[in-house]
Amino acid sequence: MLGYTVRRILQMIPVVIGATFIIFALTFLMPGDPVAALTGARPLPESTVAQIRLAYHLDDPFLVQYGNYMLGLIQGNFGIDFFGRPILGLILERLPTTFALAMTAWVLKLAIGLAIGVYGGLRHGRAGDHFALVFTVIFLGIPGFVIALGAQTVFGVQLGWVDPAGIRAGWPMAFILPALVMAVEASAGLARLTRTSLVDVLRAEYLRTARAKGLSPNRVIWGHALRNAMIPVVTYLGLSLAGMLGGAVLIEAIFNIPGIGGLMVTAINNKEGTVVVGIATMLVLVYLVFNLLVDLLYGIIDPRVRI
Amino acid sequence: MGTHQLATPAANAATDPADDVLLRVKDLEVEFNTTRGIATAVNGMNFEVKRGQALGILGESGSGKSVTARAIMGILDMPPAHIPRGEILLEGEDLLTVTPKRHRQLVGSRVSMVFQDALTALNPVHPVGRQIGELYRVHRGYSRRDAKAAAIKMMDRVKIPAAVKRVNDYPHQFSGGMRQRIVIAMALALDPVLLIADEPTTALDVTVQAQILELLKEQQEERNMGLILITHDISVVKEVTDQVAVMYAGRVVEHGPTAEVLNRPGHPYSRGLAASIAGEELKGQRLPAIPGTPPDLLNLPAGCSFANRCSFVTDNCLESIPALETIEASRHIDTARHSACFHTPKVLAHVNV
Amino acid sequence: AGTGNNAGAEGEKKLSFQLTEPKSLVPHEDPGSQVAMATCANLMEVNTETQTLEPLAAKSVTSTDAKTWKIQLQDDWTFQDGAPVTANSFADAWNKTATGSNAWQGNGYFATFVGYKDLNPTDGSTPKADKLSGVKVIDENNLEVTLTAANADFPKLLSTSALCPLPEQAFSDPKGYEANPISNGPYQFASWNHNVEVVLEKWDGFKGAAGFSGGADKLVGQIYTAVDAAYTDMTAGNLDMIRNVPATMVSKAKSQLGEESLYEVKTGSKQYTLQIPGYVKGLENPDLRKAISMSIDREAIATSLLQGYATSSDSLVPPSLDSYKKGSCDSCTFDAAGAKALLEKAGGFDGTLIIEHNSTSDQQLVQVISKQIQDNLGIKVQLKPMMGTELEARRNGKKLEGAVFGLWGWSYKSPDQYLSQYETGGDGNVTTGYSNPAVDKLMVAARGEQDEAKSAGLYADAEALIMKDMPSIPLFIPTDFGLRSKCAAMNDSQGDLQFYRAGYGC
Amino acid sequence: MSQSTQTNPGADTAADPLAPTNPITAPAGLKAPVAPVPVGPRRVAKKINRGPIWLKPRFLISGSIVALMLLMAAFPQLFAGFGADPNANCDIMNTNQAPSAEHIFGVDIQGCDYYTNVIFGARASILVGIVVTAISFVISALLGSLAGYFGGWVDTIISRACDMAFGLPFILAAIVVLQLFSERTVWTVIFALALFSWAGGVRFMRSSVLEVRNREYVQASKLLGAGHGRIIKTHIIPNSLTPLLVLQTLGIGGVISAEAGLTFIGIGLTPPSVSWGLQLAAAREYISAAPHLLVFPAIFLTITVLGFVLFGEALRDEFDPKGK
Amino acid sequence: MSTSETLTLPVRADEATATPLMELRSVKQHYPVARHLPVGPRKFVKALDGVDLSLAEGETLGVIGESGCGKSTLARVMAGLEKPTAGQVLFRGQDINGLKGDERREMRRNIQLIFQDPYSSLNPRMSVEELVGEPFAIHPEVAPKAGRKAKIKELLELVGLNPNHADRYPHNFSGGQQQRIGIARGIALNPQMLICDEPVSALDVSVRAQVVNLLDDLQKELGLSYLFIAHDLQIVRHISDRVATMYLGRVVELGTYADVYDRTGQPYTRALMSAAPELRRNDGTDRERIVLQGDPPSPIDPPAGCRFHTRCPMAQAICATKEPELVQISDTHVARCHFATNTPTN
Ligand SMILES: Nc1ncnc2c1ncn2[C@@H]1O[C@H](COP(=O)(O)OP(=O)(O)OP(=O)(O)O)[C@@H](O)[C@H]1O
Ligand SMILES: Nc1ncnc2c1ncn2[C@@H]1O[C@H](COP(=O)(O)OP(=O)(O)OP(=O)(O)O)[C@@H](O)[C@H]1O
Ligand SMILES: [Mg+2]
Ligand SMILES: [Mg+2]
Ligand code: NI
Repeated sequence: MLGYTVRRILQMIPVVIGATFIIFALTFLMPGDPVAALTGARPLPESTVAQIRLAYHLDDPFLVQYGNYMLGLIQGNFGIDFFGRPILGLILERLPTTFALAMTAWVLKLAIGLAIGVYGGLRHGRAGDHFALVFTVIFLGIPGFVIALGAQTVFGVQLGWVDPAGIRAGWPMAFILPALVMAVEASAGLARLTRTSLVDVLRAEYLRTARAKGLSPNRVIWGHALRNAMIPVVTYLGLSLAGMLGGAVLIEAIFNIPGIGGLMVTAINNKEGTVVVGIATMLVLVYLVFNLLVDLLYGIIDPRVRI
Repeated sequence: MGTHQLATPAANAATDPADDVLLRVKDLEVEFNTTRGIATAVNGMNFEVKRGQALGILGESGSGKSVTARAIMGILDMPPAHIPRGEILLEGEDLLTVTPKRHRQLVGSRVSMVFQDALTALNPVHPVGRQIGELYRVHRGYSRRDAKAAAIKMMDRVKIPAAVKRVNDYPHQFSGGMRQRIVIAMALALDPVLLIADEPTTALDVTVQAQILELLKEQQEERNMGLILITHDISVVKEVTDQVAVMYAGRVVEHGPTAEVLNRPGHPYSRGLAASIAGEELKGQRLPAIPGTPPDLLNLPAGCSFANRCSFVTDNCLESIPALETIEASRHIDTARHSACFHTPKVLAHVNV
Repeated sequence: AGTGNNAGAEGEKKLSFQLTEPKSLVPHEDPGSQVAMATCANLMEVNTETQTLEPLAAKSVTSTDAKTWKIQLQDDWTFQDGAPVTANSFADAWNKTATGSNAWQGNGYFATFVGYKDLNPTDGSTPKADKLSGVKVIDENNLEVTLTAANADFPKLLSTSALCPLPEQAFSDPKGYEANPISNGPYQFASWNHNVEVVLEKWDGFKGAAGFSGGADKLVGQIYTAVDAAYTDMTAGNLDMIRNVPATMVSKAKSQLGEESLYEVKTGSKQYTLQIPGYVKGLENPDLRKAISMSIDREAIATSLLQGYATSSDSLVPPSLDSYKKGSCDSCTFDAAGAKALLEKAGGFDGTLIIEHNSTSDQQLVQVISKQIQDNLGIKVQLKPMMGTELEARRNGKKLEGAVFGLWGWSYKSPDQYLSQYETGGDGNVTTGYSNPAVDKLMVAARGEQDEAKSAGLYADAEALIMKDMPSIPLFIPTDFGLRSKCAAMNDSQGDLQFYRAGYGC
Repeated sequence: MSQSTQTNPGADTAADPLAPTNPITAPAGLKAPVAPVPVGPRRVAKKINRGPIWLKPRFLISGSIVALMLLMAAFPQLFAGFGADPNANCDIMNTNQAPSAEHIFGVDIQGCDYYTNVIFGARASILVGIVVTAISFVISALLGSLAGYFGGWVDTIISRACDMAFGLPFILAAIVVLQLFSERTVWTVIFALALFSWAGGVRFMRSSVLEVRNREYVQASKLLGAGHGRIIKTHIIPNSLTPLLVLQTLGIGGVISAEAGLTFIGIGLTPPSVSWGLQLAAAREYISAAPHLLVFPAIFLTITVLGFVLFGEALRDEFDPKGK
Repeated sequence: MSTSETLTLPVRADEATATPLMELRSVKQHYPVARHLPVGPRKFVKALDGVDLSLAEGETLGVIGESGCGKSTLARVMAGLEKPTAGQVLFRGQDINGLKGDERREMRRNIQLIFQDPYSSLNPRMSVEELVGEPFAIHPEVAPKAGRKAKIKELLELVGLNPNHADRYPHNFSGGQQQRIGIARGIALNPQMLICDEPVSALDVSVRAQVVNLLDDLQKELGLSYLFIAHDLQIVRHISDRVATMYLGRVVELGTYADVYDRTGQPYTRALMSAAPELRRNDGTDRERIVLQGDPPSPIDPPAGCRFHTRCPMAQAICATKEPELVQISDTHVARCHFATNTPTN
């Protein structure tokens, strides 16, 4: 187990290097001038531009810039942005928010997706199954922002159950609505996967055994079917949590949640390469760590792959 | 010709003291809804098992052996399966009509089942001890600890070495033979009166097969259980059972004491089956084989379903279905023989050609 | 609506306003920040009642030649921690801001100071000096600033946040100061919950006149990344003030929040233009540009798409400026036939007119403009939306391929803020690259003229000259709106809506 | 009992191989009358909607939705009227007019007929949806097969590449990539979306290939001397593709929505392109003033997504070799 | 090293002098056990641990042994699907793993494998025609495109399938028919060697005989050699000229079928025989019933000494320490047991 973890962590190194390299290269290639974005239509004095370019090594060749960045990264230094703020600080400032949002969304998604999936699986081939499919797909088909704006208006403004925007209310009240929207949107895949997996498991011989033992249908499903049905779902769940961390730009904007997504979009708009790469690095790391956790969790759920 | 009813073993058994009969299956039919139509997997099945008796059910793949067993256990997937008619009487109670609750009480404790493939029959994510113990918890309301202790005892009983140590292991950590023993332990846990073993050794190799059969036989005799042993394997039937029912295309075509039926088969299919054993004397010759393939269950022929593979076939066979009739009545019911063929005498006469 | 959020301590006069996460609370580092405006008292300030520029932290600002300016400070003003505000508080702050290597955003405001060049070498070498030679501290209360050229607008410059004073601590402990800035304005910094809110409290020690400070005891800058979220929050009663409300939101607010929630900024300070870089091939002919201008039905767009929240523009400056002359742009009225004729006269146009614009704002407006040009002039128009950085880079690098759609606003109310775009090397001139010695001369003269009426006349002359070449097509003067709750009595100062000046109306 | 085994199955000429193989079997029509047997009551099975009865309509419905949408994408004129042009005949004075007899979907912000626009919007949206899905499908199928089949360093490289693509936040990558293009058309959007949408598919494919790779028929083919190319082409891919296919049809909707999302953050398609994504993004500001701007493209989008998902499911059943 | 390398292996008497068709020389196949740290000793599953065998032309060698003893591995190694860790697999005296290019293709044609599970060895998405035609598609020289259809038809007839069913898919056929398709594929390229890995285990008793008869016929007709692996000892006896017993990756007994079945020289083989009920009955004398206790040891750490000693009913002290060598019992019969020659035949 420890050995496995060590090996996995070693495998992360090339991925982190590769991913940062790609993003670094992409931001480098991106048209536009980071310094230009600092003031908008009124350009900065030439001298200031020169100073900034110098201070941030913007005129160095790409590989040198990348090398410097990686050197810093190894020492845990993500660099500073154009306003002199440490990038790591900027990210860490927002990471808990994003994390809270992603986690909440993920848990809700789990609840919704599993519920619908299990329902569909148990009603396999019958009307309920098709109803579950249509239900999830409709949410898949309506663009996220429509759902978000609708939910915001109804629950935030008209009913006033929660603040429609911002996180002043703190967790959980400020996060429930956006998380729910994210969850509803993302639950389709999970529901389908759960359903398919459950249908497979329901056909398994060991469920026959369970029924032949005279167990009640509830016990058969909750005690024997679900855990097995979860095995293929777990990988997906881990990946989706990682995905949610980076993928909530729209929801963050609509609900005014100061998360990584917003920071990232601003950084991209301003072509702040170091910030962008910093975020990407962070997200890649988070993704990899989750991936590892999922695989370890796998071992807990499925004793056959115990490591 | 509508003579399915003629002198079924069940009918004869009615004269015997009823308490001796553990299970009586009467005119059982099982159909499957498939996309291509309705498949009749079991088509008028009749047999009975008495206390302490071992009944072998022989028959080729797809003849409905497992479906029958599952119907008894009430674990058919319905849909697609449904049981249009028939009765399954366990100690007088019709398992098809009792309430679901009563059914759950009976199944697992009065009648239990050993499955063919132990690896797939055991839930991979629960320790075996828990899977055995669950029976005690559900049926007898044992505490977690007591259930575990009982599970260990059961594992000991089926000769799993170091049961105490292995009770928390998972199925995949056991070898095939041990897994099968665990499944048997599960089946025997609540001292059932009837045990159904559906091909318990097919997935095992010969040396382990011998161990398992030995175990089954031993437990059956020890507890005076009824045993239904389902298999393809004639030698296994010979080894373990007293009575044998030979199935073909969803019905019993021959029924009687094992030795009798296998040495002197009265139905062409049993005859083919018995002959296909590759005895040493056949070395260098062609093996006697039953030609052809079994009929399509979606579209059973009007007449005898074996007719298209039968060397005794006559026009009669193609038109009507021969009933299972008593061919050698006997004072003692256990030695009575039944066969469903128009040509039973001819077949019997042909024996040992 | 508008009161839900005021449930602070009982009777506390609290107002909340829409804010974007500040880069820094130090005014010089982020001069546009509403927090900076609230915390710092500038030397000069616009009185919202009279709409005139008056001395605030200064007792007087005077000059004879508009080149050398004498600044006398108010007596006994202190910072919020009690330390006195001295001439050095200003001079040191200005020196630091003007030093290029600090990369502070306010740097550009000092470009006209003598000595600025020394602090900002363009070749990346270390600055030769660490002080602006044009700034002289005479004594505790007196300063003298020398500019490189006469500029009568200098007092207006003194009203911007980049020229705020800094206390001693800002130099001795910059980090500590960043975290807990102290200034001399009507509100003092209380707390900053990053990305959530900045809380300001009224500073009792503020000695400025009532016209310079607001009515709330507590100001909460709630941080939003998009105005839509702020709007939603306001509809839910969680926010008191929003500014820069887009036209689409105005009509929505009118129906959802009621007419009284809208605050119309009195002075139009912004303008939409379509600027045409001189270096773009094929668009050099002024007649062609005029034809393009005439092909746009500004009235129709203003009433339909912009829902009446904009007026068509017929000058290079907004009407609120003294130099404005109605109809200085004679080709700014819609005339499809005239446009065609003019196009003919200009020899036609067979290329594609590219319109570059920022992809994140005013998409629909650009679209309809391009459509009108295309339909009414019969030429092919292609939109080129892009991100801000790219647009700026293309602008600064003179890499534009066509006209640029943009919105321009002033930092302080002066025709110079608009017309310098067409002065060689002037502020914003990089876009069109327009250069006309006659214009340059008029601009210098106008800037140096301290008599406002004379100055306005000179600016108007310059505009008339520029208009002939039409480097820029005036489009609309948007009506600027703020949104307010019942409690917020909004104010603006010469077109700038400053939240901290709002009165408390509950 | 020693009939030649070679002749028996050979005589099988019945239509169904599982049917009785002896030609002398009585034809079904000549079934001997079977007298009803007075045994226990016949329990009647509840007729359940399975099999062809249900499968057919699902296939038909989803198939016709998909076909309709494809037709709309290919020939919008068929629906919008010949000579229709989404950008012509606009009157800015009509901006945001609600649906009326003249404009059944109303008028859009630019004053153009919205019905025409929505119809013409299908092309870009569906093109993006299908092409991106197709590209990611092909990439997934290829890379997944290679990784799963060859294992070793091929697998390592591909899997790590997947991790990278996965780890990079999609939005970030899409923004950065789209920034590289000065002009954004359907194809650049497709490129950006496709560039990072394959990783999940590859993983998925890889795991099904891992399963298939060890099947005996693969070994059997190897034994015959088949090369890797042939094995991958004829054995691995066909047998591991169905799950991926279903996943990808589920993804079509996601891709179409993603196009809308990109537009929404200002990096998607740009006018004069028309797409549902553009329409939805533009409609956002007018949600309360002109809800029809949102409703119509959203309905079309949802129906399309539903159609594709159902179609995918139906296809899977169709491709199942056992035919159920 | 065991002496088995130098021992003359018993072959069929009449073939003793000719080069064997196939020969295995101390073949080992060790599979590494997955480990998580890149340090420390590697462990191996010793699926084959020094196997010597030879097979004459036209001969059938039966292989028996319990599950996991390496029979399938042997089949794969012989078929050239896997390269052994050590040792050589010779086909007509040439190491099949050293072959290149055309020779390799030729070898591929000549050695074919029939799998246990007929259904899973047929690609479910290919029609019978495609399946049976695949060998020709890979080796077009055997049947050029023009005559291929006829050739496929011929093959189907040969294995007793209706050529009219060529356009059907495997799932449309019964198990026996599926196995026939597999056999048709196997013999399509006119191989000399057919390795059958439990070809009838998945089949019904009634069909089993059909397939065995078919294999018999084909051998007579085409002069094939078989390596026949099965659990069904009767079938093995029926079809084999010689029989090899394997235990934990090694051949523990090898001889003619009569040698092995009637003059068993090795306790494991004896247990195997006794466990098969059908053999007891047809044998003239009563076999002593030996039910082995315990489970087979792990092939990762096989027991020291005689590998069978942990379960052997006649184990002595020596068995735990000394590994027995193959003992020659007769010309045609060897067994790996310390007591091979002094145990009573059964
Ligand atoms: N779920 C099902 N749907 C459709 N048909 C089924 C289903 N389960 C079983 N059958 C059919 O019922 C028939 C009898 O099957 P059953 O499993 O009882 O055979 P069996 O005698 O046990 O065969 P085997 O020896 O292979 O286990 C078969 O033809 C099978 O195809
Ligand atoms: N590719 C492999 N990697 C690792 N171990 C393997 C591999 N193939 C086989 N083994 C191991 O080698 C041993 C021999 O396996 P093999 O399949 O040859 O047995 P077998 O005699 O054919 O058994 P059965 O009768 O069950 O088919 C087993 O322990 C098996 O787990
Ligand atoms: Mg069965
Ligand atoms: Mg094997
Ligand atoms: Ni009848």
